[in-house]
Amino acid sequence: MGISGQTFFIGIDIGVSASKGVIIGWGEEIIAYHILPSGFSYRLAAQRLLSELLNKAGLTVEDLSYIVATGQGSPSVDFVHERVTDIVCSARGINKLFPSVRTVIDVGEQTSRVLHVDEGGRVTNFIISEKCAGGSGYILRVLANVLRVGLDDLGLLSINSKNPIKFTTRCAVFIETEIISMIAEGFQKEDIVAGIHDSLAEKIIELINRIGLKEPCAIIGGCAHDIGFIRSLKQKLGREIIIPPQPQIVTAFGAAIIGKKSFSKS
Amino acid sequence: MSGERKRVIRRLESIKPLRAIIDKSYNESIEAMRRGKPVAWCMLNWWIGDVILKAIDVVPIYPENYGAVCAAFGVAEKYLSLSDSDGIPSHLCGYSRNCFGYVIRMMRELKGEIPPEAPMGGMAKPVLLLASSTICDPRYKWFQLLGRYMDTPIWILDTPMPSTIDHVMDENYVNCLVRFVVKNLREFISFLEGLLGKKMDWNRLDELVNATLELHRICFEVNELRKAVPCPMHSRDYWSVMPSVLFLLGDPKESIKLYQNLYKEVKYRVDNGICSVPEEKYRLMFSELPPWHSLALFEDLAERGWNFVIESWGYHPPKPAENLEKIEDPLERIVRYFYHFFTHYVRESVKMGVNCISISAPFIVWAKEYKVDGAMLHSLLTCRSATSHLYEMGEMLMRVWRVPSLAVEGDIVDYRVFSVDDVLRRAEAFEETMQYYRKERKKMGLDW
Amino acid sequence: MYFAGVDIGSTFTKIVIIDSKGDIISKVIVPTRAEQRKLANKIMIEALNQANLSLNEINYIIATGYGRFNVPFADRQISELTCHAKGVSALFPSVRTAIDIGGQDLKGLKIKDGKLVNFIMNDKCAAGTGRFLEVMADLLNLSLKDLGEISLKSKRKVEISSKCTIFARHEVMEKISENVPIEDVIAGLHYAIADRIVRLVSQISIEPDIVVTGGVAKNIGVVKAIEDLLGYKVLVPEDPLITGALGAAIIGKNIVEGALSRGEEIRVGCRRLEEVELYW
Amino acid sequence: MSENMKGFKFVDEVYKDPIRKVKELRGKTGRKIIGYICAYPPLEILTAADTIPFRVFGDVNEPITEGNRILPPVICSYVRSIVDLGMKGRFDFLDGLIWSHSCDCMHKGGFVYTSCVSKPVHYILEIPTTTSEEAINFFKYELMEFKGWLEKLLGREFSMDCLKEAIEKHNRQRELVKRLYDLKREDPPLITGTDTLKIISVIEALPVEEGNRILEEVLEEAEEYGSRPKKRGARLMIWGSIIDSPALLQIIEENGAYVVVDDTCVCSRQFWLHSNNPHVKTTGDLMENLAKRYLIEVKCPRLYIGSYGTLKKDYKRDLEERFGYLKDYISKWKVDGVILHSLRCCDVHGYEVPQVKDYLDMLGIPSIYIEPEYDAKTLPPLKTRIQAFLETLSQL
Repeated sequence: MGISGQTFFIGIDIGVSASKGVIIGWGEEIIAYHILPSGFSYRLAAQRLLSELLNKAGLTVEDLSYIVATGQGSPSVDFVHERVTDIVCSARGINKLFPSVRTVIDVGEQTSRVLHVDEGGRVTNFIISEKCAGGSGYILRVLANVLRVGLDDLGLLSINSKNPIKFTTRCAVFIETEIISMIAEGFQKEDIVAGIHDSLAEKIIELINRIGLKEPCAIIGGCAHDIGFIRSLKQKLGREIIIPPQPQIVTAFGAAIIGKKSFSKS
Repeated sequence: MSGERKRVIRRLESIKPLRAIIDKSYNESIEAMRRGKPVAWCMLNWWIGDVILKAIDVVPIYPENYGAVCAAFGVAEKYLSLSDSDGIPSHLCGYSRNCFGYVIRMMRELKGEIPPEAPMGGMAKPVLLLASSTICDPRYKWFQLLGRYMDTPIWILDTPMPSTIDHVMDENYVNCLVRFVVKNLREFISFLEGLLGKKMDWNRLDELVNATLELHRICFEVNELRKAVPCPMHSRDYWSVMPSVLFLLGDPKESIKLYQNLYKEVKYRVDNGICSVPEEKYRLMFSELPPWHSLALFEDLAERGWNFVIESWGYHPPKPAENLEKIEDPLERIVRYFYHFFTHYVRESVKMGVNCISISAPFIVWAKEYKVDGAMLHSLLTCRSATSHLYEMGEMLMRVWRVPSLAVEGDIVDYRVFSVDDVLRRAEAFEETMQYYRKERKKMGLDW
Repeated sequence: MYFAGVDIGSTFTKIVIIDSKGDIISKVIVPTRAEQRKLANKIMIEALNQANLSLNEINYIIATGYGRFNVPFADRQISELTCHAKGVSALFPSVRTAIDIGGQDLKGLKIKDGKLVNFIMNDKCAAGTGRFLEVMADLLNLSLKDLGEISLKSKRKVEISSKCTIFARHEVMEKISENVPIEDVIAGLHYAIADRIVRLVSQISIEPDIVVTGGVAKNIGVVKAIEDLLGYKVLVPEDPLITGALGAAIIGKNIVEGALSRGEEIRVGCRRLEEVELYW
Repeated sequence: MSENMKGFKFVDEVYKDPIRKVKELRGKTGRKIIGYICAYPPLEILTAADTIPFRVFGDVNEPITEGNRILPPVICSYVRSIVDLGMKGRFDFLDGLIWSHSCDCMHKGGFVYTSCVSKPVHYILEIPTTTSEEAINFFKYELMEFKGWLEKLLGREFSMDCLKEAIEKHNRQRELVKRLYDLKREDPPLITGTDTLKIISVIEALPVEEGNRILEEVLEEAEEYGSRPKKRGARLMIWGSIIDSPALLQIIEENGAYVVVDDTCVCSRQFWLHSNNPHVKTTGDLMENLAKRYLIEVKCPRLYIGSYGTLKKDYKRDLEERFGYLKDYISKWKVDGVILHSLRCCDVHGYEVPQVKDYLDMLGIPSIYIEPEYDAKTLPPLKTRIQAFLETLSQL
């Protein structure tokens, strides 16, 4: 049973690989957040996510005033008051955390996004990568798989690379073969990882270039944890990149904030 | 095409009769074809070829167009794989691959019979292939490759373009082009006369050319009215009456009357501030080929206050050209008009100090004239000519006018690429973008 | 005389040893891993033990598959396309078209009198390869074998529109969320991949008899879907994985016999196996 | 660079950095450098105007980044590469650049250049699609326009005598290149396809006189040229989209085969290899002679060759008209097999492929179709395909 008399708002961001949720209070302070793999069903993921969140916050559904869902899987979620575009949610979320940020980079599993945000947290321009997984974050998952290392270990590997291999971002699945044969040819794991990081960074920068970079700029989503990728991105960008403490939940957080606004309007 | 429930867009009454004659004349051409009247397969040729064929009484049909039809009726899949199986590279124009599949089916499997599954009456074996070098290469390479499957005689309308701003502005250069193409058309006519064993009716040709120009003039006036805020006519209405302007479907004289009515209705709306959507929050333009399969999308967007005020440059008549009527020779008249069509927006852009030589020019000009808040750019996997300029255009619109654009992915034959949900999912974010750039334009001292 | 074929594919590494009658006297199949040279040595040892032969008793060794250049003891490298064609036609002399669906590549082979005459391969995009099903299998926590069987239960398959492995994942998750029966989803996946396969292979104009090889050939669901789309029955070897290695061995045999008949001596490479620590 | 270098040594040296060499020449002679991108602009005009014609190449090793910002993937990767390099300033050293409407992608590329690359100043050469008398007249007019643009750029005009002289030099060059190709008729060929491309790309970066000198030296040295192949191997012809880097040829020749002749833009098409008389007449209306020859002799499928406007059409005759010269190539160079190469999104070659294949099938010549991107990194996957093709030619 939660602290009665209070109102809580929840934002859930159901992605292809991971589902993230945030509960905030009236002051838009984060009460609890949770991240879990989406598995094979968006609906189930959303349900599990909800109960986990309530547990963590010690609340019940009754305590929730408003639920907003966003992300690829949001159409499959049934228990929400409102569905909002992830682009808008990301903008609101980052703006609450870092009001000065003007560009947000989000490297997703399927598609990547770059958006401009104004001081009010409104989207002022955005671009989404084309429908080919060539330049998507999935490539890192593939990489980790082939090398038999954890996603989180990739960063450490790549920053130790002396001379990164040049890859061309083709189908992420193909890159796998390329990687395997490179290992066979005796290339260093470090250089391979660094090479993939570079090629992914290049792809993202292409995207940024198409709408331009407004500083300061922040990166959200899972890949923000990958220090190797970040390093390469910074180098190629020649700019600092802000990384929120919990980059994965920024969009969900934004959804929750939107929920609160919609609630107070009604 | 796709089942529409919503009816948010206020469609114009006067397009119904126009639509009717378009369908009527389409069916007539099918009938004529069935009765064995000579049929020519044509590339869209921006009227220079069509008027000639109509004047000498040959039915023009457009495999490009038919590609869209096959896709809409779900038979394209079959034709595409026939084309692939015959060793034709899959990165080529989707419409052409559909056509190759169709022809393989007709000529190899059915010995010249129209395939039973062919939608809307199919395309009968032609007596002539009329290729064109305008706009893109497939439009002549495609027909050349058809020689693999049928021995149909072919003609190519060779139309070089002024490729630099200087040449667009240089009368002598354009004159030289006109001389070249007029000569080409004369040879075409004598070739036709030999092929059909009949003479060209020059008076009829003359009338047709004038009727076309008049029809286009009115159509242009209608489009001028659409500059009004709020906009009285939605892109959907233009798309449904476009065939009478682009393919000259239906007797132009008849179309003229109906276009006059269309003008009246649109004018009435302007005078009474009637808008084509319930509330015009955003004015948009659309480039280039419409998603025929998902037009319902525009109803959803209309609900959000998106009004599409101008679209598809290739379907539009240009601003009327001065003193064409003085020109004796109907061929020269139509050819001059043809080059006017391809150059006048470039000249307009130069007047605006933008200097745009590519086919982005019309949209650069329109963005200002129609006070648009945003552009929807429809990039197509297998259509180079409608896609190649889109990035440049988006960049220019932003740089010159601070007008943002929304890119949507689709294809001309594989409709599964286009996702209405994706577009709607982005709509919200794009609205915020459009609002933001309104302010930006004000800062730049622009008036919309 | 003995002849060996080593086929290092993107997912499996196979070796086959045949005798002068052309009969298979030993074969080994192991998952491909990064250390291909070691792997090659290891399976060679295993195969030799099976047939209890020593490496020097092998008259000719041909390496094939995309890892063919990592087989230190091979006498010659030959492309997997030629080898598959040979292997398949050894098993089915009547074959005209062979479809090999590997982990990441997809091949269509046109065969005439046991000789490769034309072929097509996928590139740029891995749609229509075994990887597609692998990704789906571990998304659904199922084994590749299960996929086949489960799909047979399907009454009405769903339409999976994205050919791209990565985007299809999203579609599957949506369908599952809509409570679509899993067998229908899987059946849908099988048709999606079969569609890609048939599309590609039809570019070399398919003629019967048609043989399907490669790991995916073990998936009855896909095989049925292919038959459906082709309108032909297809043949599947009992061990669809080894046709490449078998073909390689046979080519080796032909080379040696040809040379002998012409009285030429046969140049063979070094017959030394490298040290391999067997850490698995 | 040491001045006394000649022949193959010189080629190897210049090949490493043609831009450095040509800048050096500009420094010495003050001649301006005018870049060109396809085989249609008559180099005679550039030479007559006392400029250095410099063939602009893409870069298969430079990842396309800027270019992808402004050109979508439906534009062929070669043009995207050129635009990319331009945006990155690779061509700033040029005093002028000639784009041409040789194909759709090239045309669009030129337009994008106009709108987003300021340097160097450039011209877009318009080219008709047919070869009718009227088309030739128009092309002549276009060439006059081009001449005018060039003279304005240079601030000086040139006389018809200069043009005559230039034509003679280029006639000579076309002849020498023919003889270079003759070296490849031997079995094994005296020079590989890779070397041929190197030599030609070097002479395309130099003034015609220089180029001719080098060609003569190379022809002399060819006999005792060290690296000349000893082993026999399958003799291949490569047909299709532009190849301006040896990357692809190396992959083929590493497999023990030789590219003995080609029908591609940088090499044979630029020099009208198919023509028995590659000489432009030096009498009469020189501009008209150039217009006629360049429009007809450049064997690029972007030109509508063959029968239009004939009442009776016949596919076999059509193929014969369009591809007859390939038959000569095959017999003269004893070609075993043909590689049909069309860059992805190259329309003019893409549509041609099935027809060329039909023609080769008629002749009973095996062929394979490849469709790579303009990017060295995407080539290795072709190795297997090429090897398999060579195996189908062999007795395996």
